[in-house]
Amino acid sequence: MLPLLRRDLTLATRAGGGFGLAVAFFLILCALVPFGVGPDSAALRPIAPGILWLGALLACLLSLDRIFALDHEDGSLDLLATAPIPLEGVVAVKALAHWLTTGLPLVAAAPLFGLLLQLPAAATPWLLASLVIGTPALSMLGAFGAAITVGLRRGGLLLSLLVLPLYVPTLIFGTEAIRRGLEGGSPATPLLFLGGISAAVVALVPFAAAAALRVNLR
Amino acid sequence: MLPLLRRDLTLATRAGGGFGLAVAFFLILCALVPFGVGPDSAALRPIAPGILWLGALLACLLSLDRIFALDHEDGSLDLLATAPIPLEGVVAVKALAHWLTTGLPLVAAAPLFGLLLQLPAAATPWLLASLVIGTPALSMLGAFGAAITVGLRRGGLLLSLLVLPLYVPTLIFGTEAIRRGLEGGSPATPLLFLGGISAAVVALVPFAAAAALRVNLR
Amino acid sequence: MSIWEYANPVKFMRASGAILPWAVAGAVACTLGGVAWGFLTPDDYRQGATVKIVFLHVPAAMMAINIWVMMLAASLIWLIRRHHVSALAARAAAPIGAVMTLIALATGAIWGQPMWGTWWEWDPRLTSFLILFLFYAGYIALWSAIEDPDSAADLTGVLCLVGSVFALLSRYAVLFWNQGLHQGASLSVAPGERMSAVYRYPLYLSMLGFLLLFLALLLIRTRTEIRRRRLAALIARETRP
Amino acid sequence: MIELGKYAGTVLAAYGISAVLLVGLVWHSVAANARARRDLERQEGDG
Amino acid sequence: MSLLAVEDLAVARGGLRAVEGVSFVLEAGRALILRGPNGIGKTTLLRTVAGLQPPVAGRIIMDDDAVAYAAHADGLKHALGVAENLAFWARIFDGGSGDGGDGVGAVGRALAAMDLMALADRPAAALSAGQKRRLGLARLLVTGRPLWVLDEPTVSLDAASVARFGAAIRAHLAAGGSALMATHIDLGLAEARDLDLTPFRARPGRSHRPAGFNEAFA
Amino acid sequence: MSLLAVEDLAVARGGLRAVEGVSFVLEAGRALILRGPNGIGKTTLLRTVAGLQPPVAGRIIMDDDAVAYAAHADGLKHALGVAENLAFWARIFDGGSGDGGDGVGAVGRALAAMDLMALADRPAAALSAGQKRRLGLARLLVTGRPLWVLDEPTVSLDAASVARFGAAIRAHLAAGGSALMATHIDLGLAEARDLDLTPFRARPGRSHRPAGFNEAFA
Ligand code: HEM
Ligand SMILES: Nc1ncnc2c1ncn2[C@@H]1O[C@H](COP(=O)(O)OP(=O)(O)OP(=O)(O)O)[C@@H](O)[C@H]1O
Ligand SMILES: Nc1ncnc2c1ncn2[C@@H]1O[C@H](COP(=O)(O)OP(=O)(O)OP(=O)(O)O)[C@@H](O)[C@H]1O
Ligand SMILES: [Mg+2]
Ligand SMILES: [Mg+2]
Repeated sequence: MLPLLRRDLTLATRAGGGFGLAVAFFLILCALVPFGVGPDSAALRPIAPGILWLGALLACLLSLDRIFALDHEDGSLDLLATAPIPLEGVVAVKALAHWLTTGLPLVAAAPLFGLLLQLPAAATPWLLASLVIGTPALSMLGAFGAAITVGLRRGGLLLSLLVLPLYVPTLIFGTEAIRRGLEGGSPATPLLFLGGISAAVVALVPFAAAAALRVNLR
Repeated sequence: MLPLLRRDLTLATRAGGGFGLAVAFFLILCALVPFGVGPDSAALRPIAPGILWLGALLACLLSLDRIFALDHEDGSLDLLATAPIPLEGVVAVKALAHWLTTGLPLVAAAPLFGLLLQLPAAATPWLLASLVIGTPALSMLGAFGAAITVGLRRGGLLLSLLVLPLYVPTLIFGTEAIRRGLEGGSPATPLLFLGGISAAVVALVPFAAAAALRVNLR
Repeated sequence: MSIWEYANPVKFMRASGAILPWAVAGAVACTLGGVAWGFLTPDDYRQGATVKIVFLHVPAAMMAINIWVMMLAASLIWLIRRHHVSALAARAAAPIGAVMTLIALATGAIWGQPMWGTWWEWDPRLTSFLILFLFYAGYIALWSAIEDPDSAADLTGVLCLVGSVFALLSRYAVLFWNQGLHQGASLSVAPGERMSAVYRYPLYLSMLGFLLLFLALLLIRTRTEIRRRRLAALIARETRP
Repeated sequence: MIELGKYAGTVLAAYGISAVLLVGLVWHSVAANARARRDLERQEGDG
Repeated sequence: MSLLAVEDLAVARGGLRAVEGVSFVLEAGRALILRGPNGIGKTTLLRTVAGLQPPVAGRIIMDDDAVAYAAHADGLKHALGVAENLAFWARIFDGGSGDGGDGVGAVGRALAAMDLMALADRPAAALSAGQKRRLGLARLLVTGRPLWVLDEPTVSLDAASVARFGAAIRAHLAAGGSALMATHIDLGLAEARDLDLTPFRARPGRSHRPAGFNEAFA
Repeated sequence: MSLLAVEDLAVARGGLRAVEGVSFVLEAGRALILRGPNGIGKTTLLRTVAGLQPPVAGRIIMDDDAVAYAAHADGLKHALGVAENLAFWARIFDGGSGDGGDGVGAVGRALAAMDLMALADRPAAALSAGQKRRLGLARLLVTGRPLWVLDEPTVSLDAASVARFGAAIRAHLAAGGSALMATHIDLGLAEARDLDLTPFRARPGRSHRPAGFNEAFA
């Protein structure tokens, strides 16, 4: 399974890969929001946590179709399915690679983007915590959506449609944690829920995704 | 050129097409925003024009890679390039088809989503006007980005990185028109700018996009 | 001999090798000299010691814009006259421009904290710079995403062309969108607003330094690109069956 | 030593970040150039 | 009357010349088969003749809009039916047979020639490899173009289909058309002449004008 | 010792049976070539044997992890080099030759067997059609699996490469392996037996258990 992880990470750093692109996309999104809602920092501050989480979610979304579709098109997925590693493991490793190339850079860059959106400095630890805990669920749920739509060519929009509703709980608890942290409340409860969701998703979704892949390979 | 338009529209209505998906994505996004920024209608109202435009922009973005990438992969683009229609025409028709399947439904559905986001009814005409005038530029610029990245497999994130900065003027004038309309100012100036950008983009960008396509077919 | 002869890689390597030591020496002397001189200037009566930041901020900001213009020129030369070195020079310039933009943004943000009481404000000048940075990022990403050097040169050239138009357009759109906090151009000729000579001359020196620094780095990086291309070309030729 | 007053942190941070970025850029340029030259010389030495 | 004349042609792939000094004349009613080992440059030469990439040196003399190109990718839309796919290309190439521009007659004849009548309403996605190829070849019949440029046309075809393809070629030649093909197998076409590209393999260092970065810097 | 035994197998594609009642036994050191017209169901049968889809009826008896599958899509990553691509698959299949798990020895041998040594560092994107195919076949050699399941393995190969492939097959059979292939051309393999699938074409209405929706409702 390690060679697969290594290959996916190598591919992400090669030409046409996606390493760092997620961060750039996130940056653009943060730059565009004020054009939409106005430059007023009083208007920006309250929506900053939500925008940051939505940005993470969309950056994730735009890279989802790389998880399986490429491997399906060039036949690698057929070969991986006949290789001596369980398909569930393939799913988990690919979701992990996606998180390492998308989620992790986002987490690292998020404080800076918080600055752009006038997020108070006091909220930064909670922003970081909620992203670290929540983004693995985004990657794994995304892998599930990607597995379901792998047979479709360029199913980008459909994939978003399937996956976004699944992201709702993560989004709610994630922003709630930051907001509570900001307002001096206790962010422990939403963070706990977030952690619970992530743990459950990471533990269980690979099986569903592998089943979907098997159907699509048939 | 008409058969090409007809085929692209047919494909959009077939399985795996994209007709209506943009609206659905737009709907989900509008539904997610209150989760992100809080359900307070006082908080929603000022950001509604921006959110609506950003939603249109993202829905557009997610469907861009369908414009040329599918045709490139299955070899249709090679054949179209040797067919008796100019490549600039192909670009224009494909951007038009993209606008008809993504931009137009968004325009039609926008008033409804304005309602969801507490946009005052007085702003609806300006919302519609700005979207009708601005979205063609989004599709055409998107076609340019798609033409540049057509050789890359699943360059979704890179495509966004290239295209989103080009969307800035359109976004600014689009939201500004709505905001001025709302505040009783004169939205004529931003609408005029918007129209100018759209007209120039529709007239000139097909040549740049066709040049990029030729390079990528080489 | 026409100037285009230097677009031949071999000639360019020879000529740039001869210029490089001078450029490096000039860059080091002027940059360090200008910045150090600037650092030793007295405090401004309004801005206090923060005025010292201007000797980094303004040269970086100007170079950020000028480098994009240079990339546009090099891209046009490549697209029209197919001089390979100029395409590589455009590629080599982009990271320098991106770093200059970053320096302008970072020093500006740090300066903004005491002056405006905020790290970041959606002021038109600042916003346009952020957009410029995005254009740099897209350009660099496109170069590194495309495997075939000929296609990459053509496509980034087209992107640079279209991007320049939209960068300019964005600047006006952003001005339309928001009135700003940022200083006007105080190096302008209007006599009343002129920056006092105490600050002006070190600023000139450090601007010259940044220009020479860019030149030296551009030469080095273009030479790097040429060597890389040559290596790739030799490998490609060797392995052609 | 020159007096920076209450803005010492600001000024030093600006100079520090600029120095880091510039030195990083210079180092990257020089290192990449050296590597490219080495690789090329090895290749040309081979054949 | 010669449909295609190639003089001292050099073509490049990946910035390096593949073959150079190729000259031949292709008369109406004749076929030319390019031969040579894998990687010599057959595909590159065919794409150059089809106008998809510029030659590095030499001239290609032929009428505008004379070429119909067919390669590995058949330009089929999976969501469209077999007849629909053909009808689209017939309309793009304007029928060629003058039957009202709708190309229906030509489509029917092409389906019959490639024994696809029984599959006419099948979506292209549900075809086997050989059936797809047959559909790709049927497309040639509806273009109405005199010069067919074919890259490995018989891949995946069974013996009966190869014979059917041979008959189609023969009919095309008899009607005054001509064909330029690359293939590794014996087609049994008496009208065809072979051209082995091996002697034309480009030798490095002999070129005066670089074909691209790789030659400019080598 | 038989590596593969197939008993009364029926396979389905698109919800309809393609072939049924197929039985054969494949001993170590033997090869079986499936023959039959386009669309009879060769690809479907091979995918079923490879475990990518379930059989509709009948049994497939073989060891776990015995199969190496190779089809039209070669499972190559364009951004990786030729040797890198092979090394990845070697590691996934664990070298097979017991040389430290790194598979370097096996990779070198496979490259040599398919005459890819000169191309070892080339990115796979810069290969011609036949070179790609050779790389796809070299992958078989690093899997270390005894049973090769090959779908049209010689497509795009020139005569020398076909001979090289024949030699590789012969060596594999001599080492106690076996091969199940579908092809339309003559491979000149003395060890191989032919199995024509035409008599096994599924007749509608004869089946007791529907293969899918299409049969259940027919
Ligand atoms: C991140 C934010 C900032 C960016 C991107 C930025 C950008 C620029 C640019 C492009 C220039 C050159 C303009 C020209 O000469 O025409 C400039 C000049 C200048 N900036 Fe900033 N700036 C930023 C923040 C600040 C802040 C916070 C201050 C101080 C309060 C400041 C003070 C100045 C001054 C004094 C000049 C010199 C004006 C002149 O003499 O031309 N900047 N800045
Ligand atoms: N994208 C690319 N970049 C660099 N070199 C390439 C690229 N594509 C192909 N080549 C090389 O160009 C040469 C010509 O390739 P081409 O596809 O024309 O060969 P071919 O004669 O069609 O071979 P085949 O019989 O295998 O199809 C080959 O040596 C190949 O390795
Ligand atoms: N996705 C699909 N949906 C429905 N039917 C399909 C689908 N794919 C293939 N078929 C049909 O299933 C049958 C078996 O196809 P298969 O690909 O196994 O044929 P094959 O023997 O490999 O043919 P070839 O020699 O052309 O490769 C064919 O009649 C084909 O039309
Ligand atoms: Mg070829
Ligand atoms: Mg088949």
